[in-house]
Amino acid sequence: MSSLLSSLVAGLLLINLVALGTSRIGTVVRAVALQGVVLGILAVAAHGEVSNRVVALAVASILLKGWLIPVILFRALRQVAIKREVEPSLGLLPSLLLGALATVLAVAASSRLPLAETRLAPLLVPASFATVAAGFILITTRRKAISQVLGFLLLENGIFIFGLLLVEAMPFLVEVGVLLDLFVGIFVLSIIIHHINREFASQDTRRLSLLKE
Amino acid sequence: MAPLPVLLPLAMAVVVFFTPSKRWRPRLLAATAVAHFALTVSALASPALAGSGEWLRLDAPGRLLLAVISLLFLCCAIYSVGYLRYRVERANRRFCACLLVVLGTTSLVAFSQHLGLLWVGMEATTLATAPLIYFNRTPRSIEATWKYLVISSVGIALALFGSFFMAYAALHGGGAASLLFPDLLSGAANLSRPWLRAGFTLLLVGYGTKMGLVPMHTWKPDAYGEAPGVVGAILAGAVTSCAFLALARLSQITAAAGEGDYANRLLVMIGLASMGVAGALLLGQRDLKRMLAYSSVEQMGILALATGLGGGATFATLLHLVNNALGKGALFLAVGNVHRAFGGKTTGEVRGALRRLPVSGTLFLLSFFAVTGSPPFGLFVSEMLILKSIFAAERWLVGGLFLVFLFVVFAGMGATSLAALQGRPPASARASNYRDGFATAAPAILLLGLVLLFGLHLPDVVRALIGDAAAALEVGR
Amino acid sequence: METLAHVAALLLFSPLLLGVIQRTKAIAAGRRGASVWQPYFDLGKLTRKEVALSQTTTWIFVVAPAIVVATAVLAGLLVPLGSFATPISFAGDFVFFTYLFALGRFFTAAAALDTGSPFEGMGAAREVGFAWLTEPAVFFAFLALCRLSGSLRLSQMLRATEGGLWLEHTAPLLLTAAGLFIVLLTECSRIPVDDPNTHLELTMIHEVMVLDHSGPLLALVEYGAALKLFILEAMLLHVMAPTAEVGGWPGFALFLFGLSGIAVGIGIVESVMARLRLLHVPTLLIAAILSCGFAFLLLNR
Amino acid sequence: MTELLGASGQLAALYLLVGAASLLAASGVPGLLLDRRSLWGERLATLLTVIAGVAGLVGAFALLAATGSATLELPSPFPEQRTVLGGDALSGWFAVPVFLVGALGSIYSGAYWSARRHPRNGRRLRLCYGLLLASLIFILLARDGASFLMAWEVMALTNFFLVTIEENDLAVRRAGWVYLLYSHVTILGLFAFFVLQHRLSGELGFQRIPLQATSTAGAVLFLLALMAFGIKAGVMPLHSWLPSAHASAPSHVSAVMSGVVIKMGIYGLVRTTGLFGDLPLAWGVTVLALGAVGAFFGVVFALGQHDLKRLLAYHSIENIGIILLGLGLAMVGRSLGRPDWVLLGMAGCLLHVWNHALFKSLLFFGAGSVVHSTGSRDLEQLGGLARRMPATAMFFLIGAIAICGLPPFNGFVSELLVYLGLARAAVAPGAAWAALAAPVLAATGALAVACFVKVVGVVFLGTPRSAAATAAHESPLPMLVPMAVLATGCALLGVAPGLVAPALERAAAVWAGAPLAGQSLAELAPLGWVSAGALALVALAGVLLAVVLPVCRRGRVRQPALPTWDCGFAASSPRLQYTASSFAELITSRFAWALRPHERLPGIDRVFPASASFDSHVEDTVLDRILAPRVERARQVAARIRAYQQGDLQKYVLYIVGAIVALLLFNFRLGGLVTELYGR
Repeated sequence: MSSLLSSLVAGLLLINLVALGTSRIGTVVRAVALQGVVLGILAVAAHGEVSNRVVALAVASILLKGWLIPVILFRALRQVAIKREVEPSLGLLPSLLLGALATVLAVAASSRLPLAETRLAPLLVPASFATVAAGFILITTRRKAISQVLGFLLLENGIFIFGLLLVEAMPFLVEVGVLLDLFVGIFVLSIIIHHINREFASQDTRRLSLLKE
Repeated sequence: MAPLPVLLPLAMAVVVFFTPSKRWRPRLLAATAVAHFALTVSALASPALAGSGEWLRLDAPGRLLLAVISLLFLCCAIYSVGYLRYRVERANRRFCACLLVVLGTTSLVAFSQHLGLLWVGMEATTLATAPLIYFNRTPRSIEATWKYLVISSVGIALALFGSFFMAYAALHGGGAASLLFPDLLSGAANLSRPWLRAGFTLLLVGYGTKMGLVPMHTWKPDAYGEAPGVVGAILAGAVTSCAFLALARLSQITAAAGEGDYANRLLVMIGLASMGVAGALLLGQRDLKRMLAYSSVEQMGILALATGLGGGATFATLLHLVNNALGKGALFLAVGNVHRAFGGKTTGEVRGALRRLPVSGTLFLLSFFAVTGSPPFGLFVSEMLILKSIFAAERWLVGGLFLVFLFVVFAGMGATSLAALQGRPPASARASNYRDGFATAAPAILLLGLVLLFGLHLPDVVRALIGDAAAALEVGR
Repeated sequence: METLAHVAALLLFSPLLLGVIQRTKAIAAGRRGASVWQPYFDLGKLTRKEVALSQTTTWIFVVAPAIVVATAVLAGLLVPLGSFATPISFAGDFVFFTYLFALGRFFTAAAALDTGSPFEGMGAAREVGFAWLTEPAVFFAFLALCRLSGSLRLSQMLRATEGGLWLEHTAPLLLTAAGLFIVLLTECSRIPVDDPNTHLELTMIHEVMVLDHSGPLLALVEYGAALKLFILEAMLLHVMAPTAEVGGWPGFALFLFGLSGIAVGIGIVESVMARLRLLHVPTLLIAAILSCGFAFLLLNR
Repeated sequence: MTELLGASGQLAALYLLVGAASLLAASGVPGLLLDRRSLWGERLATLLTVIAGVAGLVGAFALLAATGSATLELPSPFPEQRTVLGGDALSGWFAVPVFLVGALGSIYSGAYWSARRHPRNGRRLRLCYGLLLASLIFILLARDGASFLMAWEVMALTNFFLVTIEENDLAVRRAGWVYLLYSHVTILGLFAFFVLQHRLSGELGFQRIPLQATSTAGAVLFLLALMAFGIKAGVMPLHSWLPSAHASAPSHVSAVMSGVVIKMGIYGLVRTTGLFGDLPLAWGVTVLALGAVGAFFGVVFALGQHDLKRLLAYHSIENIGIILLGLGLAMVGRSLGRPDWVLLGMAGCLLHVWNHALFKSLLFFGAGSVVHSTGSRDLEQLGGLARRMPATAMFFLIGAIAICGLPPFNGFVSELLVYLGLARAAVAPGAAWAALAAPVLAATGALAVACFVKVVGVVFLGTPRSAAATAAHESPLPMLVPMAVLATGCALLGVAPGLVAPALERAAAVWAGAPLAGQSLAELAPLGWVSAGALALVALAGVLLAVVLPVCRRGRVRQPALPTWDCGFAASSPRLQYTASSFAELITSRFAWALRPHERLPGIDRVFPASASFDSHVEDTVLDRILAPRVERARQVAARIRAYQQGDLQKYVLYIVGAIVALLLFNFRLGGLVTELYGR
């Protein structure tokens, strides 16, 4: 059981690195989608007794992150007609290394934090930290608006991982609300991306600096 | 089941969204605002209506927040009736609907007793305000919306992370991992300290982003600068207040858990930083609306600072919250009118506003003095009380910096405002059809009048409202 | 009776001092010179002459000389002569004394500007431009005398030297006297500050201010100047010598004689010294301030 | 001191003052409802102001006739605070000029700023004018910090609107802005002052501060008060806002500002220094030194001006210096336990407050009358006005003599009191250093004479220097009557100062906190002799004139009158007259190091130089040479911070990450985590 968990977590971390390491935006979208699916599985696997609530949540998140959001993003991608992230402000390899470093630091940090129980937490806490870090790296190094959305998704996933630790703390309503907000957020963002593309004839966020002191 | 003040606006939002008539949407908006205000008043009057759910209940601070939100919205709704009359060229379907959604979600924040639920409300507010900022459909407004969305989404995500930390802290403490404020407060003693600290830090950053505390304030000038004045009023008056209340509750919990010093140190640092940076960015500011944004950053800094004083200044803080919401509202509406009348918002384009718009110009001038804390306006009273408790805590350096920053802010805002208000309108300023009307002037007058009233004499109702809220936030400190 | 003598001396004796100075200068220059009574003849002649008023002048031009004389006479009643009681004396009368002369100066200068002549304006500028240095000197002197006499009344301040005090405080008194002497030379526009009988308007101070006055008005101006000289000399004499030691009428006579002596001294100074460059006058006056100031400080050891 | 008025009468007086103040506040309101051009608005405003003025004067004098103080309480916006209004001799003393000058100014404005000629801003002016006067009264009556600050700010803001009434002029806007900045420093200083004072005394207001002033907190309090009130009063070197503000405002407003508004700073200083149980010697010395510096350099700067109203403004700074000399002397006297110095100093200070209100308003009214008829404030453009506007010239001359402190007018009396105090210090053992202020004051007086000879001479005497001055005409009666009243006041106080002695003693007693045992002004100061001297002077001059004038009338005057003797210099012209600058040059050249005049000298480059022009004007050194560069540097620092708001979203997100990291590291550095870890 724990082997399954650990392999799933390892998968998550691997996906982070893939997302950081590739320049093809399509690949990143797929990676993030895959991560969503894995998260769903993890949600079920993490909990010994399988309640309908957990299942419902898992299914919801798999549907949302593994299917709906990728669909939206691919649509956006088609509209803006771009394939790859050219000239990120930080090169692919450096950002990859940075991601690896972040993972190491995450493990170190979580090892120093007092953990409630020893089954899940030692795995999930570093994983969530690492994913959040990856999300930040993606947002701050990629120039294309859509890549930044993807970074935000990674960030959300990281937080979701941590959320797995306290399913019983989170009322169902809130979980659903979180997912709903996430969905609407991505939806609105994709709309804005569309408008950006129309107004600025580009996806490059460097163009978006009319407003400054 | 969720209480009426939350449900009504959301339902009406749907109605408005599917209302075909362009002329009727604003009226429906206003009507809803009036109804909401009535509901709020009755909820304040009778605790029975205040909701009794475990997650959705109107405690004293919530009551105060709801009152502020409702009042501000009432004025903004009436204002937008007049405002949209001048913007017939724009589709107002999304605008009206989203305004109502924001009303609903902010009310949800006021009601929610659960950290997660509160987060949902805040996030929903964020998303609902995006289309409002995007109202003008210009490249600049798109950019503003984009930055607003990304930055506040990141921030709000961090807030969620922080909330999880809080829950984990409770879990680790051995208690049931509940995120209900009462439970957190009662069980504060055995929260796990490191998780609590980390959680508070993340929540400070997260909700600080919504408040616009330095260095998470970067979205503010862009959003306020490009959004219509009425949206700015709501962002600066209502949304920031929601975020602040969340922070206030959390610092209360942290203090109850015995980490008060830590939290206060962070709050004071960030508060002073916000005041200072805002002041620096206000010096030589040429854009009226960005000026308002930075002034709002400064006010949030004052609130954070006052919260960081560790309970001594809670009454003053909440009074300042109210005054700031109302005063900022008045200022935003007045500046919005000036913007309309000159078709520009930089001191290059706007000059002699006093002459072209006697009413709005005067309102602008007076609310500038009000917001910078000049007597006899309400913000003066609250700032004086805050300074009092700073000195009472013998934080001489903090007090000194507080005063210096207040002066810098005054200098910055004054130079810009007077440049826009005095002198002759420039020949280049194109004539506009805008004239001061009842719908566009009265709300600002009402808000400013209230700020003045609170400065001269604080009515017992308001005093009781604020006093109860303060007492509730003092528990366990 | 004493008051009468005081007033009489003040009003009648003062022109004589001018005569004495002139005579001394003449003798020092190897001439016989005019009689010491000449100033009286001049005044008489002027009163009989007609008045020429410029088109530009206003009533101020006419009023000024009267006020000059009035202030001078009033000031004269504050300064004791010999050991006689002063007609008017009250605490702080030294302030009144100084400000009376200031009032006179105000009107003289105003009258000069009234004519609208560049030269008279120049003279007025110089007059007020030096006065702001003489007044501090005078006040330092007064402070020293207050300190010495422990009184705020001019009559007692100036007699502070009686009862051997003079020998005790020689140094400060001499310093004060030196300062006052410079003040006197400036105020009465004598060499080395000003040359009363030059003929080049550009170099004058007092004379150029009254160029446009004529007849009785000029007489009043000259008479006022004479009174001023008399009063300042009286002050100086009190500081220089223990005048109160010899009482009664002999003392009074002796005092008047002393005044004439000072006049002679002035005459000698005028004949041996050359006029200073205008720009150096302030330096001289600052020296006067310093010496009076030192006197005051010495008394505070 | 004799009790002339019972407590009940005092309370009645207090109510009277409050009523009058409310009337003043309302005076501008009816005009708002009327047409902007209608004369009724301004007539009504003037009527109300005059009624309020008379009523207020009655009330104020009633307060002056009583010892002790009356108070009344109202609710306050502050939790567990009350709004307290109170009236005592000190308030009464400062209230008298407010009502007098206020009412006269309102009459004056009827002709000077008539609704006909200024329809656009006339109503705003009258409204703010009334509010300003009302706020002044409430400042004097306020006994708790909150209402004091409120009234103070209302004063500051209305005053700002009055200064910027002609906002089209860039210079006026700049003046208003500088004024606003300074007054905000003041309000923040007072803000801190009252809060700190609340911290020390537990009372937010003018209660005696229990702790001994020698503590640090006490010193901080004093410095705050000195800064805040010093700015308002125009104490050098905090005066920079004053000259341009007074020059920019309409003349009757300048009269009120200079005559009474800046006195609120003095009032504040007197009140606050009166709060302390004991006064360290150093404080008195500080005030004394500030006074000496302000008086001397105030008049030096005045000599450098050739804008009539700026010049008068700098003389306000000088007179504030003289007032401070009195206050400082009183403070020193209290530290050294010398009630006679206290009484003389305080009496000099307070009496000069009245005197300055009288002659400075008179002078500003006169200046306004000159501006009204010639349209110029530039001395070099004027001249020969005495023939064209004789009444104005007469009154201005009286004001000039009075402000120079010359007998027989009021300025002399207050200066005499200060001199007497200083001389007593000189006589006293061990405090002679205080007397060093006397020579400074003497030099100041002489310089003032120089300055006003220049003004009177260049403006009213000689021949006109411009067409405008040639075409000048006498001002209408509503402008002359106020001047006449004030001139009479100057003469009255100069001839009969004894009238106000009891009131002075009461006010001084309020400051000292207890009646000054065994001290009476009549014994300390020869007020009777002053009257006698003044009368004697007038009589003597009268007699002489009686002799001279007939001479100058009857046939003895050479006819026809000829031009001035030009010393043989042909083709003399008005341009040849000594100008204001050249008149003052002999003195100002000695102070070039302080004045820093901006000069444009023509270079003489060839044998027959072409016509050239020389001009020099004196800025405010503190503002332009000291403050402006600092402000510029602050701007640059701010600009550096701006650079971080450069519009790059990714950087913005990085800031957030940075914030988290920084705060978490802060968290670690606190070590709380570590102890948590290893503590368990």
